[in-house]
Amino acid sequence: MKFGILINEGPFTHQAADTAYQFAKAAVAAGHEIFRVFFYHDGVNVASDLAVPPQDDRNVTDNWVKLAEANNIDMVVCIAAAQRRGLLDANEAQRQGKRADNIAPVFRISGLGQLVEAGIECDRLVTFGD
Amino acid sequence: MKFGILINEGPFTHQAADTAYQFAKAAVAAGHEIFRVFFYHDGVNVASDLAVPPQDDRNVTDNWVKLAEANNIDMVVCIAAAQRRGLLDANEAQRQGKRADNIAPVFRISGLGQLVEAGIECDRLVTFGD
Amino acid sequence: MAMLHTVNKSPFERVSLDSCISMAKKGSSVLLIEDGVYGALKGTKVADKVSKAMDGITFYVLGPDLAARGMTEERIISGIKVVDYAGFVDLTTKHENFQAWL
Amino acid sequence: MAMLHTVNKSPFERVSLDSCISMAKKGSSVLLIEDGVYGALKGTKVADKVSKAMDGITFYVLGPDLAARGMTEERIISGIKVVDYAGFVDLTTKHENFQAWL
Amino acid sequence: MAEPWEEENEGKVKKFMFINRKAPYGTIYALESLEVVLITAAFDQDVSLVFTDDGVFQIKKGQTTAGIGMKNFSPTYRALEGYDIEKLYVDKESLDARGLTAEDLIVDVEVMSRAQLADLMNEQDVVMSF
Amino acid sequence: MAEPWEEENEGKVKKFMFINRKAPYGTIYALESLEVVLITAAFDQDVSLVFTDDGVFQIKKGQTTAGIGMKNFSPTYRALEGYDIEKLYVDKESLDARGLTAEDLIVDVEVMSRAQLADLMNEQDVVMSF
Repeated sequence: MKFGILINEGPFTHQAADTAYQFAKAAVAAGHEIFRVFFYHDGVNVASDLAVPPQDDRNVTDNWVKLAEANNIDMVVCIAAAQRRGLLDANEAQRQGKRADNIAPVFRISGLGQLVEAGIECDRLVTFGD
Repeated sequence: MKFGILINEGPFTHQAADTAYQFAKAAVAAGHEIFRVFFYHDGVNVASDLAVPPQDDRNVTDNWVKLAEANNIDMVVCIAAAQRRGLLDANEAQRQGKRADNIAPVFRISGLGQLVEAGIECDRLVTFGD
Repeated sequence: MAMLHTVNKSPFERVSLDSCISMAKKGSSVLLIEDGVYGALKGTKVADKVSKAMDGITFYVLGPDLAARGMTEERIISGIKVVDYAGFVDLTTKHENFQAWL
Repeated sequence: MAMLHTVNKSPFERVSLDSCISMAKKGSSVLLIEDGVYGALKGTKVADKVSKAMDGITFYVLGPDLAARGMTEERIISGIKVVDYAGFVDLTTKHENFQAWL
Repeated sequence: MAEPWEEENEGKVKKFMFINRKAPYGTIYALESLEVVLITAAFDQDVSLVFTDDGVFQIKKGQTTAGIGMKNFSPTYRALEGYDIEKLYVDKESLDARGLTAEDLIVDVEVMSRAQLADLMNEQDVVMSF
Repeated sequence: MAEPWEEENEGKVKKFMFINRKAPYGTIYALESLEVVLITAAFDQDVSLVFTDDGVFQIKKGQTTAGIGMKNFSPTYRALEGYDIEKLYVDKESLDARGLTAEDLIVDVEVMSRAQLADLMNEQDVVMSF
């Protein structure tokens, strides 16, 4: 089956990104396809590659990066939500005249249309949030 | 009177940082002293200088930066909460081997002791959160 | 010693207002802010609870938050006082300690 | 058409479980995850409500979230099925649509 | 307009329902949900909106946000018709509990019982709730 | 130890109360609150902890977090005594509503009525609740 996953909360503060990760891992293990993971609201914060979590805790972003790379998952960060919250890729940083960017390479920034498309193309869209 | 302010949520997602700002502005206008604003939990995200909010909306970080500069307010971001969430100043970025930093200059990164100190030194510690 | 409590969550959605009321002593004050202002409306299913609590606790509501949510003063339970941000600051100075029911 | 609902909030703190139950049709399923797993406990003040809803709705609870919160299966209302993440995935495939009561 | 996505997904029309359960301004969910609704309509999908629980407050008349320094986004609900979004349903039980009537609302809606809303929800392909 | 803050604040001892009202793991508040508690004790302040509402779940015995991939921080509550934090109060009403008794808890606590807790709260200089 083809899944879309929507993540609405940032790492650590809420369990949403962790539960979604465990769900995605189990879906892949069961032979399902993850068509796309869409990061919305504070979920865009998962894409930051500047986080340094305590050594004895999980690294939410790294977990996602590894799962996405191993399974070629399309990881999309909502541009409007990301701009509000200070998440930028190199292109965006340049376009906005900002001095730095902070999105890990596996994530790509795009519009909400990507979420709607996931809703259209997937058999199920599963939401994780607060 | 001497106030300490604790902000526990990030910009836009929750109203906390907005209400705290209006409170601080009113307190200053009434002649009170803001001894320190402490940013904890997702509140650390207020310190990001990479945000680009929509033109027709307020800029939460800019509001705080201007108020702090005009009134010489001590703005402290919790280091542990910031590391988890990918908020770093230049020193931290270098120390952690990260390629960028994203904290606006008026904020300084420090430990939770600064919050406790605010509790000890201030007449009132006022909390805004989710 | 009179304490100031703030509640910023809707009483239709969460238990914060209940918990606040049950632990606020007589003589203390409760200020409703942000989504907590809905607790000040009359004719709702929580209005009776608030009215009862007003026997002993003084209730305030933040005007700018009410206005943002399209609520005018005539919809507010009689006896609840509307304050602005300056009034919020005053309340914190006039009470001896503070607790936010997040 | 059978729908899968998830509830991730504590029923002692928020109204999500109530809203979910009141809008879940007979034949649908509710999966309790994250802080929502507390709704599966027996002997609580919400247990009766859940038991009653089980006449028509099938309830599941996410085992890893239960264990994290120190709850063993013998504390769960009889008839609520414990699933792991693979079971969560299965449930989404076996129901025709999905709603998360955030 | 011949946007690329319209070519790709041509002919695929799914039933999208958006369930609005949160009050405006205290958190951003109402605003960011509205953005998804507009994009979904731009993809020519079958869109319906439900306002239940505190979501009914989103469409309360007379919102005046100058005092809190935030943008009043409630006029956008009135613009939905222009995007051919005409299926707006409100939960009667939620209105009653909050002392509201259809007169208090900024847009024309159909007031329904929870049983009726449950029937509608069950017919959807994609249900989103923020 | 002669840390700088100890010099500065010497002699100032305030009554700090931490009110824990949220369940663990679903959100980070319980964990990050505990960090503030430990630092406050390190500043030799008079610390008390109240567990009420879903906060009573923070000290439930037998937490096993391997399955959710998160760190089990509940052993820290047992370490509080080592930091001279011995005033732990639990709300009886909250325990009862959740089908819990003092036997279920990982630490020794004093079970109190809400009226008793209200009295204690009123005596504090600083009250924090996350």
